[in-house]
Amino acid sequence: MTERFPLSRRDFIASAGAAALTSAIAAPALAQSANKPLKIGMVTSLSGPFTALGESMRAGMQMFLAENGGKLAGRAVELIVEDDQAKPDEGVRKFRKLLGQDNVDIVSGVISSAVALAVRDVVTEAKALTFISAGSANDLARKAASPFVFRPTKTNWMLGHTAGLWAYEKLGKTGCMTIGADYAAGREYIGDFVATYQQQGGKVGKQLWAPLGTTDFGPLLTTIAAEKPEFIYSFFAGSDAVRFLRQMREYRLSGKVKLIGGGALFDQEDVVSAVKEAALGGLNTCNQSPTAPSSAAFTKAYQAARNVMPGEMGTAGYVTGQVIKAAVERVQGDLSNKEKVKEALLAREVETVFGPMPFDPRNNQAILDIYVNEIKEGAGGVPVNQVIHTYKAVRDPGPVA
Amino acid sequence: MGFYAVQSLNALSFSMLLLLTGLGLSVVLNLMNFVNLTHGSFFLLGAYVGVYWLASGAPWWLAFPVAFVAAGLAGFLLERFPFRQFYARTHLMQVLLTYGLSVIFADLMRWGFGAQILSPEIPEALRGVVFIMDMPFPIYRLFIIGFGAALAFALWFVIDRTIWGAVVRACVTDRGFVETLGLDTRRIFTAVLVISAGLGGISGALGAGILSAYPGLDEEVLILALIVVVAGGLGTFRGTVLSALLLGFAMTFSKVWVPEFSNVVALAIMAALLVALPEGLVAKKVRQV
Amino acid sequence: MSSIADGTGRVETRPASQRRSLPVTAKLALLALATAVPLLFAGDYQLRFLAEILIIGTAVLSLDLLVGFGGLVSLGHAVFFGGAAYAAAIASQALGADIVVMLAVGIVTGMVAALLMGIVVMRTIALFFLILSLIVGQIVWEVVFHWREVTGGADGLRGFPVLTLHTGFATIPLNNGVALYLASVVLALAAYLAARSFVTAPIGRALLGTRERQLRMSALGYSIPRIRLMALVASGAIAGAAGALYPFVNQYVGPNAVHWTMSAMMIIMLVIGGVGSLYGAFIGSAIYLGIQTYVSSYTDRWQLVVGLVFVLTVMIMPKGVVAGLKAAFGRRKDAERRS
Amino acid sequence: MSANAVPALAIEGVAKSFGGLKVLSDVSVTLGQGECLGLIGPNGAGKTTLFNIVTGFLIPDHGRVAFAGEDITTAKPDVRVRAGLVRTFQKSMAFPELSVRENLALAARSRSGDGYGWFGSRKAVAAADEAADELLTRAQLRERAELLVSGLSYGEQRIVDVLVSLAMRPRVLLLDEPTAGLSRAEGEHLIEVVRTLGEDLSTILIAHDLDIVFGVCDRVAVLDLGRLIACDTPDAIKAHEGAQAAYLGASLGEAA
Repeated sequence: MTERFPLSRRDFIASAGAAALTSAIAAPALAQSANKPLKIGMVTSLSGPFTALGESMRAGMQMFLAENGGKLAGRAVELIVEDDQAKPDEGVRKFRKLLGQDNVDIVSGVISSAVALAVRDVVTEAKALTFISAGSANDLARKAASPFVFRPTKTNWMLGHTAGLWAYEKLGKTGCMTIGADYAAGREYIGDFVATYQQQGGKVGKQLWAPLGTTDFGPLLTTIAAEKPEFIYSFFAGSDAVRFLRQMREYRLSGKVKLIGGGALFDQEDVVSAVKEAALGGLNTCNQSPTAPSSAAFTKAYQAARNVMPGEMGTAGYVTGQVIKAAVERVQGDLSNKEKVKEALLAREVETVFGPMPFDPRNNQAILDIYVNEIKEGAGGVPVNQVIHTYKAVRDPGPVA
Repeated sequence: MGFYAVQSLNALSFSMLLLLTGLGLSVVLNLMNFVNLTHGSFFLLGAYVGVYWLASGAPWWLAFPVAFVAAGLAGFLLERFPFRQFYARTHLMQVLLTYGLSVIFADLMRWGFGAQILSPEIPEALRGVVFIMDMPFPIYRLFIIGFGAALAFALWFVIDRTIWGAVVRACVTDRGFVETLGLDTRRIFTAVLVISAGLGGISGALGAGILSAYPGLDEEVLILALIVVVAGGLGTFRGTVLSALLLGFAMTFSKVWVPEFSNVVALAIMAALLVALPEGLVAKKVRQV
Repeated sequence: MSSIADGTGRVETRPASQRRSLPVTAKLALLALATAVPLLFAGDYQLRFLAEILIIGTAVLSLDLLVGFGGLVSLGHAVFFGGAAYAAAIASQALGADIVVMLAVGIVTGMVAALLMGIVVMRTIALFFLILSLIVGQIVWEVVFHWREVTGGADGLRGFPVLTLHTGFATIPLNNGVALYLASVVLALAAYLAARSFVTAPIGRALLGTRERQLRMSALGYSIPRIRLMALVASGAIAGAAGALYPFVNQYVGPNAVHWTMSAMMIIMLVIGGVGSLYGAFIGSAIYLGIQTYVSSYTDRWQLVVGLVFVLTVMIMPKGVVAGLKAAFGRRKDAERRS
Repeated sequence: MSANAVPALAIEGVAKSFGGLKVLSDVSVTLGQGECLGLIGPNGAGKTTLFNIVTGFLIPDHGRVAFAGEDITTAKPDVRVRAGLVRTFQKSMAFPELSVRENLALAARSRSGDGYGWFGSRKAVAAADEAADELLTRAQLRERAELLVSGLSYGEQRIVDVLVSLAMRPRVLLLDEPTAGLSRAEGEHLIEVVRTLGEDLSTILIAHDLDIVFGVCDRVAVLDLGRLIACDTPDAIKAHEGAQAAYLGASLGEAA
C-alpha cells in the first residue's frame, strides 16, 4: 500500500483549496500597515454557558466607547469582539486571531478563568497589552501573573476572604455550612472563605459540593434542612445560582437560614433579576454593586440603555474601557512603548465604576474596594444589591501566596 | 425517617421530570422508529412559553396546554419538512439531521428569547410546602409527581390498551397493511410526532418551575432523556419508566451520600446497566435470524 | 490494488491501470507544493490555525475509521484525543516535550483508552453504542474535571515545556507556526496513510463486513468483538497521535478536550467532510473551524450557520461536501454533454 | 480413518424452548461423511432453529451436538466455523457493498487465519484473492469478480452467497433454503455448483422445493412441530405416512 503515493486528483483539489483558503485569510494581515485607529480586541462569551454575561460585558464596553464618542486620546477606536464560547481552546484561537491577523493594539475581556489562564502564555509571548475584565482565578494574580496582563477585576480570594471576615463578625462563630459548585472557582471561593473564617476562630460544619450544572438541588437542600445550620456560605453562578436560590425558597430555607455568597450568586443582572424575591435577604461580597456611590451614574445609564440594573459583567466591560482609557490617555495615545504604558498605569489609581482602582505593581492586579451587599427591596419593589459595608482597598496576597 | 421519606420524594419528583422528558422521545422512537434529537428544543420552547404565560397574568393552568400546542405546532411543521423524508433512513442519518436541527433551534431561540436566565412565576396555589415528619417538601414537586404519573398512565393506556395504539404500532411493522385498512399512515405519523413534540413542550413548561429556562437547557435535558430512553431499551414503554426511576433515584441518592461524586456514580450505574444488558433494561423479544 | 472510493467506505475495485491518476512523482510534487503555499503566504497565526485544522482533522480521520467503516458512531471519541493530550502535557513536565516521545506517549494513551473503552462498549451497537460511549466519555470527563492535582481541573493545564525535535546534534524548539504546521502536515499524512492501509487491509474489510452483515461475519468465523476492538485501538492510536500534538499548538489543554461536545463536533466535521472518505475529515475540520473562527467575527449567529451547513449537508449531500459538489458538477456536465 | 466410523455431525436429543413455546424436542439425527441430508417440514417445524443450534447461534436446553466426534454443544459460532462447520442463511447474506471477489476473499482469509491483518498482510491478501478467483473460475463467474454484489441479479447473489461459504472450505455445509426465490433453473444451477465444487463435503439442505431435495439428497429428515418424525432415503420418505400427513397433507409421492 505504500509504494503508491495516495494523491489523486481529488486530493490535489483539496490541497489547492486549502492553499486558497490560506491566502484568503492571510490577505487582511498583509493589508495591515500604518498606525491608524486604535484597535481594541475583546474576547468574551457570546455562546455557551456564559452567553448572557458575555453580552452584558460587550454592552458595557460599547456603552463606554459610545459615551466617549468612539475616541480615546484623540484616536478613533475600532472594537473587535470575538466569541470564546467559554472554551479555553476557542479563547486561545480568538486571541491569536486578534493579535496575529487583526493586529489589535490591546486585547481585553474574558469571563471564564480557564480561558484567562489558557491565553496567559499566548499574550505573554506576544507581549500584548492585555486587560482581563473578569477571569478571577487566584493564580492569575499569583503564579500566572504576567508583566503586560492587567487585571481590572477581583480575584476569588478577595471575595471569599472578605466574606469570611464579615461572617465571623456579623453572622456567627459557629453553625456555618458551605455549599458550592464543584469546580475550580467554587473550590477557591469556599476554600478562601473557610480559611479566613477559621483563622478568625469560626467553626465550619458540613461542606457540600454540587456538580457544575446541577439541575436538582432538592436532595442537597433536604440535607441542609436536616442539618439546621445558622448560615450558609455558598458559591454558584449563572443558571446554577438561579436554580439554587429558587429551590432554596421552594424548600422554605430562604427565610430560615441566612445565606451569604460570592458576588456571582446574587449578581444583579444575571441572577437577581431572574429569581426576584427569592434573592431577598441574601448577602454577598462583591467588587461591584449597582448601589455603590461610584456606580450611581453608570447604574442609571445602564438601566436606561438595557432596562435592567447592571451586574458585575456589564460593569466590568465598562470598567475595562475606563482603565484602557486611562492607560491610553496617560501615554497620549502612543502605545508603542509598553513599559511606559505599564508605568503610567501603575503610577496612580484609576477612578472606575467599581471604585478607586490602584494596581499592585507585583502582579498588575487591581486593588479593590469590596462591598458587602444585601438584597433588599429597592424602588418599585425590585430586589436590589444594597451596599451595607465596604472593605477598603483589598489586596490579593499576590505572587508570594 | 422523615429525611429519607423526603429524599425518596425528591428522587421520585426528579424521576418524573426525567420520565416526562423521556416520554416524548420514547414515543417517536417506539412507535415510529425515529430518533428525534430536537426533542430538547421542544422542551426548551415549552419552558419559555410557560415562563411567558405565567408572567402574563392569564389563568396559570392554561400554561401547560399552551406549551403543548406551541411545541406540537413546531413538531407539526418539522414533520412536514424534513422529518418525513428521513423516516426510512438509518438511525445514524436521523441522529445527524435532528442534532443539526437542534443546533439551529438553539440559536434561533437564543435570538428570540435572549440569553438571560428566565424563571417562571409559580402560581400561588402551588407555592407551599408540606411537612413530612418535620421535613419540608414543596407542593410544586408533588404536583409534578402527580401530573407526570397521570400523563404516563394515560399514554400507556392509549398505546398499549386501545385500538389507536395498536394501529400506530402496526404502522411501523407494516405500513402497507395499515393502508389497506383505509387509514392514512402519513397522518398517523404526523399525529404521533405532534403528540411527542407536545409532550416535550408540556414537560418543559412543568420543568421550568424547577430548572428555569436558558440557552443550553435543551442540550442538558436531551442528554438525560436520551440516556433514559436508550438505557430503558428501545421499543418499550415500561423500560423508559423503569430507567427514569433508576436514574432519578441514582442521581438523588448519590447526591445525598456522595455529593461530590454524584455524577460519576449515576453515570457509572447507567454504564454498568448497559454493559450487563446491551439492549437496555427491557429488550424487545426478537428471535435471532 | 485498491483505494477508497467516495462516500461509503467502499473499495474501488477497478484495477490500478484503469484509474485516472497521476504518476507518483507528480503527486509528490503537488503535495509538496500544496504544503509549501501556506508557508509563503500565511503568517504565524494562520499557520497555527492550519496546524490545528490538521491535528483536529487527524482526530476526525480516526473517527472515520469507526463511523465510516464500522458503523460505530461514538460520542466518546474525544476521550482518546483529549486523554492523549492530557497524557502528553503531563508527561512533558517530567520527560520534556520531545516530539517523538510525545507522539509515543499519545499513541500509547490513545490505544489504552480505546482498549478500555472497547472492552466496555464492544457488545453494544447502534444507539446503545452511541449512548454507552457517551456515558463512558462523560465519566472520564468528570474525572478529568475534578482531579485538580493532576489535570488542573476546570482550569486545565498550562506552563508545560514547548515541543522540541532532537536531531542528534541539536534540539530544535517547535513552538512557532511554521514548525507546528510542518509537524502537523507530517502527522496528518502519516495518519492518512495508516488509516488508508487499515481500511484496505483484511482487518478493514472485516470491519466493513461487520457494519454490513454482522450475523454473516460470525457465520464466516470472524469474532465481532475482536474486530471492533482492533478498530477501536487503531482509531485510538491515530486519535492519540493527534492528541499528543494538540496541547503544544496553544501550550494549553483543558477538560473541554475530552467533553462529549468535542466528540459531537468531530462527528459534525466528519459528516460535512464526507463519512467513509478519509480525506473528508480534513475538509470538514477546515470548514467547521473556518466558520467558527471567521463567521463569528461578523455575527453572533455563527452557530446558526454551522447548523445550517450541517443540516444541508445531511439532507442534500449525505456523502459530504466534496462528493456532493462533485456529483452536482458531474450532473451538470452530463447534462451539457447530452444537450 | 474410515469415513463411516465417525459421523460428520451428530445431533443427540436436542431440545429448545422459547419462553413457553417448545420449538424442538428430543431431536436426534446424524450426518455421515460426504452425505447429503435433506431437512424438510412445514413452516415453524423448527428447521432453522436446529441450524442455529448446530452453528452455535443458540444453545440447546438439552442434548448435545458433536462435530467429527467432538462435542461442540456450547462452542462459539466463530470457533465452529473455523473448524469447518459452515452455514448459509435464508436471505442472501453476501455483502452488498463489497465486490464479488472481496466477498469470497473475506471468507478465504477467515479460513486461513489472516482475517485480522493490518500491516504486512499483502501476501495474505494476494493469496485470498487468488483463492477467490479460482473458485469463481470454477463457478464460471470469473468475469463478475470486480462487480459489487448489490449490482448482481438475485440469483447471482445467492450463488455468491453459497460460494462465500464454500470459500471457507467447509467439511459440513448447512444450506438454509438456498433456492428460495430462485427460478427452477437457477435453483438447479445453484445445487449443481455446490455439488461440483464441494467434493468431499457433507451437507444438510433445507428446501421447500421437494424435487430438489428428493433429487439430490442421500437421505431426508422430516421435522414436524419440533419432532423428528422420519429420517430415511427419499423413496422411503415418499412412502412414509406420517411424513405425508405432516407435510401439508400433500402426497409426497406426487410431489416427486
